[in-house]
Amino acid sequence: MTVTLDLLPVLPELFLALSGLLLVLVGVFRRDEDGTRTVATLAIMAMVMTMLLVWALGPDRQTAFAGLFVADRFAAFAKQMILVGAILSTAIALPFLEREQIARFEFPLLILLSTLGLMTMVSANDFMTLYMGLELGSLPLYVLAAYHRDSARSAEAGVKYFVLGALASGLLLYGVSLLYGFAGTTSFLGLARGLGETGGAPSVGIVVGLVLVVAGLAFKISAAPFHMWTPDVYEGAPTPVTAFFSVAPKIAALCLLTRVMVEPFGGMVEQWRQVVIAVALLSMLVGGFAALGQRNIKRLMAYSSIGHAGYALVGLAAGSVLGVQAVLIYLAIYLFMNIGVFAVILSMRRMGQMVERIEDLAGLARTQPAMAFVMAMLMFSMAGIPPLAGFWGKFYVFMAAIEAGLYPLAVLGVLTSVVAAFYYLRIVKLMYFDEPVEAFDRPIGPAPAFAMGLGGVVVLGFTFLPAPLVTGAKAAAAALFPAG
Amino acid sequence: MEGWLVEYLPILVFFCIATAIAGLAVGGSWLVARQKPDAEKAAPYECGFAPFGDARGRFDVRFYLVSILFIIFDLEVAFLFPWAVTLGKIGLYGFWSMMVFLAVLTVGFIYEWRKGALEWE
Amino acid sequence: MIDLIAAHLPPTLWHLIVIVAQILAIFVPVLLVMAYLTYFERKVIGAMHLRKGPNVVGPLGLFQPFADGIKLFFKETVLPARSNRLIHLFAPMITLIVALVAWAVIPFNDGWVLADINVGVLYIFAVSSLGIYGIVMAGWASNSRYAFLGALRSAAQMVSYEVSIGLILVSVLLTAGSLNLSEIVRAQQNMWFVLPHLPMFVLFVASGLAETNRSPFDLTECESELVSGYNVEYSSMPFALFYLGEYINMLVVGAMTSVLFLGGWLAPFGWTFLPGPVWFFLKVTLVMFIFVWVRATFPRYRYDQLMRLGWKVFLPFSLLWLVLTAGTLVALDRLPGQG
Amino acid sequence: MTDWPLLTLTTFLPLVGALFLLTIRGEEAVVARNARHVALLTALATFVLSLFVLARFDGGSPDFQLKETATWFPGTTLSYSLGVDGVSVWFVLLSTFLTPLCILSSFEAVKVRVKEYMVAFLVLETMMVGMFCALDLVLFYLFFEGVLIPMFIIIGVWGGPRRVYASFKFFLYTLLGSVLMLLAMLAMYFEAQTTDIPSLMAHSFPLEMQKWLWLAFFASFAVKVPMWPVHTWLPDAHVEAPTAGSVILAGVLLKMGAYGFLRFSLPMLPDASLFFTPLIQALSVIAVIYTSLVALVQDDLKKLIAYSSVAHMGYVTLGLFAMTPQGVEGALLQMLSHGLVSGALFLGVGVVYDRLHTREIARFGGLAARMPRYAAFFMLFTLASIGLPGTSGFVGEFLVLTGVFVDNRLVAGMAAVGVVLGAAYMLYLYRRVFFGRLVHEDLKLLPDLGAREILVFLPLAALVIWMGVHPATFLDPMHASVGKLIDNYELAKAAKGALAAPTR
Amino acid sequence: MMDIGLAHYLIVAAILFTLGVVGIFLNRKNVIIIMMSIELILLAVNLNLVAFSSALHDLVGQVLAMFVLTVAAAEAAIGLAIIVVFFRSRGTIAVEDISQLKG
Repeated sequence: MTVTLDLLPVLPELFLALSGLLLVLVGVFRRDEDGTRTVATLAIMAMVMTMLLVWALGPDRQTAFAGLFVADRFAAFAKQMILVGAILSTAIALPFLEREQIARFEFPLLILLSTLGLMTMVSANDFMTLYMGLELGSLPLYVLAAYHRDSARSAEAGVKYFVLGALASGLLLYGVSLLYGFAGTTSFLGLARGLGETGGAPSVGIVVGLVLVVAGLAFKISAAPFHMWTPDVYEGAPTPVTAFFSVAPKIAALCLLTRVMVEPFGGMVEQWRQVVIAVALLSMLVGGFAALGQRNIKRLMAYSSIGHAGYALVGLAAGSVLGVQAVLIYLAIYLFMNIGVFAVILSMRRMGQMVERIEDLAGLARTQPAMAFVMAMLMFSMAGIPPLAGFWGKFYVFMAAIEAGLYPLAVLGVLTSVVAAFYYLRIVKLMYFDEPVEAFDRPIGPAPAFAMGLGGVVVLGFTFLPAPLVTGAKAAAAALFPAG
Repeated sequence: MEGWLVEYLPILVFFCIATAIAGLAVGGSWLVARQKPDAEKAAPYECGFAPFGDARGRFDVRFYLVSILFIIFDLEVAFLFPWAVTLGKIGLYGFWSMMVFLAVLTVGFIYEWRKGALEWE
Repeated sequence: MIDLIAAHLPPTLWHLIVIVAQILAIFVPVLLVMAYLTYFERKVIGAMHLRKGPNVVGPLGLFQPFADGIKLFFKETVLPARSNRLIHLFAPMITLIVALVAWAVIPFNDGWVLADINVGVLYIFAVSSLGIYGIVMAGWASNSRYAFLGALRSAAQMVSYEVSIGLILVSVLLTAGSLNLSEIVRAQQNMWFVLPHLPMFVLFVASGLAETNRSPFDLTECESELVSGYNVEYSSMPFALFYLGEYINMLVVGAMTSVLFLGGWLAPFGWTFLPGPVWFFLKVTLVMFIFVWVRATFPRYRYDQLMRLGWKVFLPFSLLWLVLTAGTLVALDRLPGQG
Repeated sequence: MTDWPLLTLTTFLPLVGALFLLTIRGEEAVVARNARHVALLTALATFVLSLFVLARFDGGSPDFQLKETATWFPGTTLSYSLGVDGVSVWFVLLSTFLTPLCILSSFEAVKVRVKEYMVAFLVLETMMVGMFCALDLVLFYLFFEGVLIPMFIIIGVWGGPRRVYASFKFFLYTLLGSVLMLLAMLAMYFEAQTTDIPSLMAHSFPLEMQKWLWLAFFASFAVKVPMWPVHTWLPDAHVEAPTAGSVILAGVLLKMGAYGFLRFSLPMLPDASLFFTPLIQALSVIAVIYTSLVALVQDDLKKLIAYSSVAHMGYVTLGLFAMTPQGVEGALLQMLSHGLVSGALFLGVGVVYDRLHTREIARFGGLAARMPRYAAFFMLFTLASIGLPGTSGFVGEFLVLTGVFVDNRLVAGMAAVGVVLGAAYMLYLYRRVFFGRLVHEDLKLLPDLGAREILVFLPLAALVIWMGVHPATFLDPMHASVGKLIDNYELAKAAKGALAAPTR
Repeated sequence: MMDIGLAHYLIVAAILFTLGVVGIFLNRKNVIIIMMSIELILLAVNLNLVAFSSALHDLVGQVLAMFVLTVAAAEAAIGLAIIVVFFRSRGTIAVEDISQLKG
């Protein structure tokens, strides 16, 4: 029996996995105080190296492991986003962990391993790879949610995330098992071919399977009505973990959902579009209205992320190249905005204590004008006000929706974005209009400052130089549509 | 019934017989022997103390740890079984795959060891 | 005569009758052997202690096991207050049942096996793990601190050693190339696995001791600390069932050791003057003797020592051995079932 | 200078100034002083640049001129393209003209967070100028919406007691309207496969689609203009905004809506515009009469002027949708005039507000005696607001009414009632503030206008009179563009009529 | 004897799956029960996979079942660990007590 070793496409993942293993050993044999810092630095270096490897792989579509794994432009684009999210959240986490005295070298490792899983997930070309990647991505996240062992809230977040996450995987798997049974294969290509043959009238089993798969993935991207865990977990988990949660897994799961919908189920657009539209609408509504009453900034960000998932799904609902491109652009911009916001949230400390009520931001423009300015820009951007980057994300998804003729969805979408704008404005109002409360502790530290700066630069600068991201996303989106 | 299940029929029958025997033994003794419980006799043994509270309270977290470790390693064994019997057929590729798997596992094992998860104290 | 009956009965029913007969043919000897294992143990230990052991009931005390059994049968079944009665009664039954059904796949001779399933090793492995349920249920249902703690300890100990047992099994499987116990025995036609896998043999027997909660690993019932552990609240027949189960489990371990390492029914040195089952019986007896011998010789381990031995010595060592075995076989191109 | 990207420079020079301001650090007082001067210089430089734009503008051509194009979003037709025609060039000038005045007027009024204030103002100027120059649909939207951010901050930070409420109302009302417009723009993009405004003007959209698109655009522009009944954000925003904010709000931001009607609704969706003209006329007439009546009973200076703005913008929409040369040109002139006059009136209110910190009309009276120069300026602007011949207001209003009269006499007649009412509330206001006896003690100590304040009012007064006496300066460059607009409109109308007759 | 076909396996799996899902949502007592419900769901999945695999004469289902098994174990291990952490900080694992965070 001859098996060709086609490991080249997996090189970035292999490298990351190997680095992870080595770092476990480094961490465990290094007993001194600096263990966390060393491991975190090395982990960041490894992830940067992985980014280079992903880039070095080139744009061609290659498969590995007998077609279970695919490396194409879409995967590369998604991986770069995931890695950026992971790198930045590791970097901004470090000072926080040290000050809270919960710095353990496992933290960067867990992020690294989760990243590895998420990368595998977006490269899935088969439901087996999908499941393995999803779980490898999720398991470290469960641990991370409960990472602060002495905090009851963190433990609770861990339990909630675990239970609902496991339930989600269960639903997804049950769906996969049905798909396997009724289509006879778990491979994306095989499914696409099989569905192509039946021609528009898929069996009930496949439809049910598809719905369950979508439901499972909707959990992961915290889209309504499967969003219940999000606010609690975002609030309870340690803030750097929340920062990571809000970007990497969400982006990965959305990219994965996109791939699954477009590649194996590309022929069933009419069937799944209804589901995606419903989920997108609900998410936008929940994200818009439920956030209005929030007082905790992390909860607020949770609802905000639910809403953003909804907007990204609007792009997916279009089911076109433009739609996928829109999803990618939306996610890329969302990534930088969110990391920036969380860098600000991580800097919300007063006399050594973490504060997270949104009232604590009052008067920030007086006490820390630079931070307030960045935060304000990020908030306007999240609200989708031009000329900031967030506007372009919304612009693209709605463009895709209009192109696909989804007018009611687009109209409701923009209306909820106005509702959402209200609570983003509220934060700006607190920072700029209200009388200052006590100033936050200084210094902020180089990493969060860098993340804030990066968020600000992307948000402000995207309008002036959109081409790299837009063309990259377009090429990535086109990779999913072989014909056109 | 499908053919390959027939092999398991004896086991099922065996199971039923074993159950019957165990049940008969307990039931028979119950009927034959004199049953005369009283409060003192039925009290749980506490080395001379009167029993207090529920005995199923909290217990050492190390037991959880052991069970968790067990789950992980037992699964590894579950993977090894099929590998071991088919190693002749899957060749070097199969061999090295498992070696990689075991290497990963070893890293985990070293981690546990260094972290003191294997210490009982 | 038998053919006549067979011809007049529906085939399925006849099939069942045959099975039941076969089961009884296993069942009765096993129970007998078990009964005399207790006697054997007491006698051997007695001899090692320079005393006589049981010698009152029957000639040379030969009826002692029956006397014990009958006594237990007529005792009152005490159900502790606030215990969970159903589970309390189920626990010993489970222990016994799983100990018994393990015998379904043990080959006594070439072809002398009740269910010649192709995953015999897995079956044994699975069934023996189920034994833990009986113990944990007993400890929990009794609602007694000692029983509970004993059960927990016992469970932790059993699962710890189960891992290394699994790894040892894999080493053997690599050499044998099959999960079928008869096949494994046949693979030892030329050389018993005890020779190439001598360290594993030692480990297996030691793990078997731990798995059956035998001395020096009998921490679950250590009389001084836990007043006999998980079965402290048991009396009468339920207690007897535990007792039975444990000894039958010992026999299972003995049988497994013979099958895996000592060539099962195969005669050593070509001494085929004795039939296969007898050789098998002798080999099991040998292992049982080792068990008893160990009990008479070694002091009890401390619990932390026990866990350390399992996790830090047995597990890495058996893992290493596994890799070595596989590596050697692959390197020498001697894998079973190749090509 | 000829091949310089003049429009880009004009648009982004304020932004550069703002960025420069951000780098200023040091003592608060020093920073404030430097910020004021840098901002003023930047704004003046921008004004000078915009004068070059005017100089290079060829009034005889109806086309967009000084065009600049650059690729922007690859894969779409979105491009960075700027250009001005006879309509927009005036608005560019209006913006660059008012901004330095606003900055100058805020020298004393704004005392806290001066740097941020100036930054916000300069960013605002970039947005306004950019919006009037944009020749790409999305670029237009970008600037159109971008105005919200600095304006929100200006109202919210430096505004009055109810500034939070006002700023939120302003922001959300405007946003709500314009998101629908964005969707309409996207729909137009997919229909016409271009986002280039001149190309879109040439494209003819199907009627049914036009109606929807028109309504979406209407949602945005009507809020911005503001038209009755979605005008309610305006009084709040005006009252709470700082003086300069009100000036820009009234002077430029309100024009954005009308400009939008002129740029998009009328030329691109002529059939729908025709269809909806009665709606616009009805709303405009209501605006003119109703808000005038409301203005009569106001006891807050700013609120009164705010309502007068709504009424004046009613004329503008009336004029635009009359779609006659006089109507459209009148509307344009009315916008320019209103930009100057209402700006000046708000500045005037700012003068007394800075001194007394109240805007309650009843708190004043007899100021004419104490502050003669102030009273004189105020009189001029009041009369201009009423539309007295010789002032800018007259020309605009007159042309609009003429234009509407041609189109619809009834509407014109009702609008004329508004003129009378306008005179009533403005004169009533003037009488209450400036005449009568000086009863309030604190008023007796009020100083008259200082040199800086005169410097602010003088150019405004000059322009108001210039526009009233010699409107041709302003009207001539418009003729070509407006003529083209109306020609196209008539053409489309005719085409539709020709097409509709046989088929439907 | 009765013929046991694919449909029977599927029905059993569906029942198990439903029990698991219902168990998660109706259970008000103990987190461990929720974990067991999750295991039940995974069990249903595996049953499905293996049944389909056998019906389709295709090994992929069994391979996936193996993976599911592994992951389920890892998941259970992590779940237990998290529950232990929760118990240590709150002293309870009753479901109604997991309510400090509310939204």
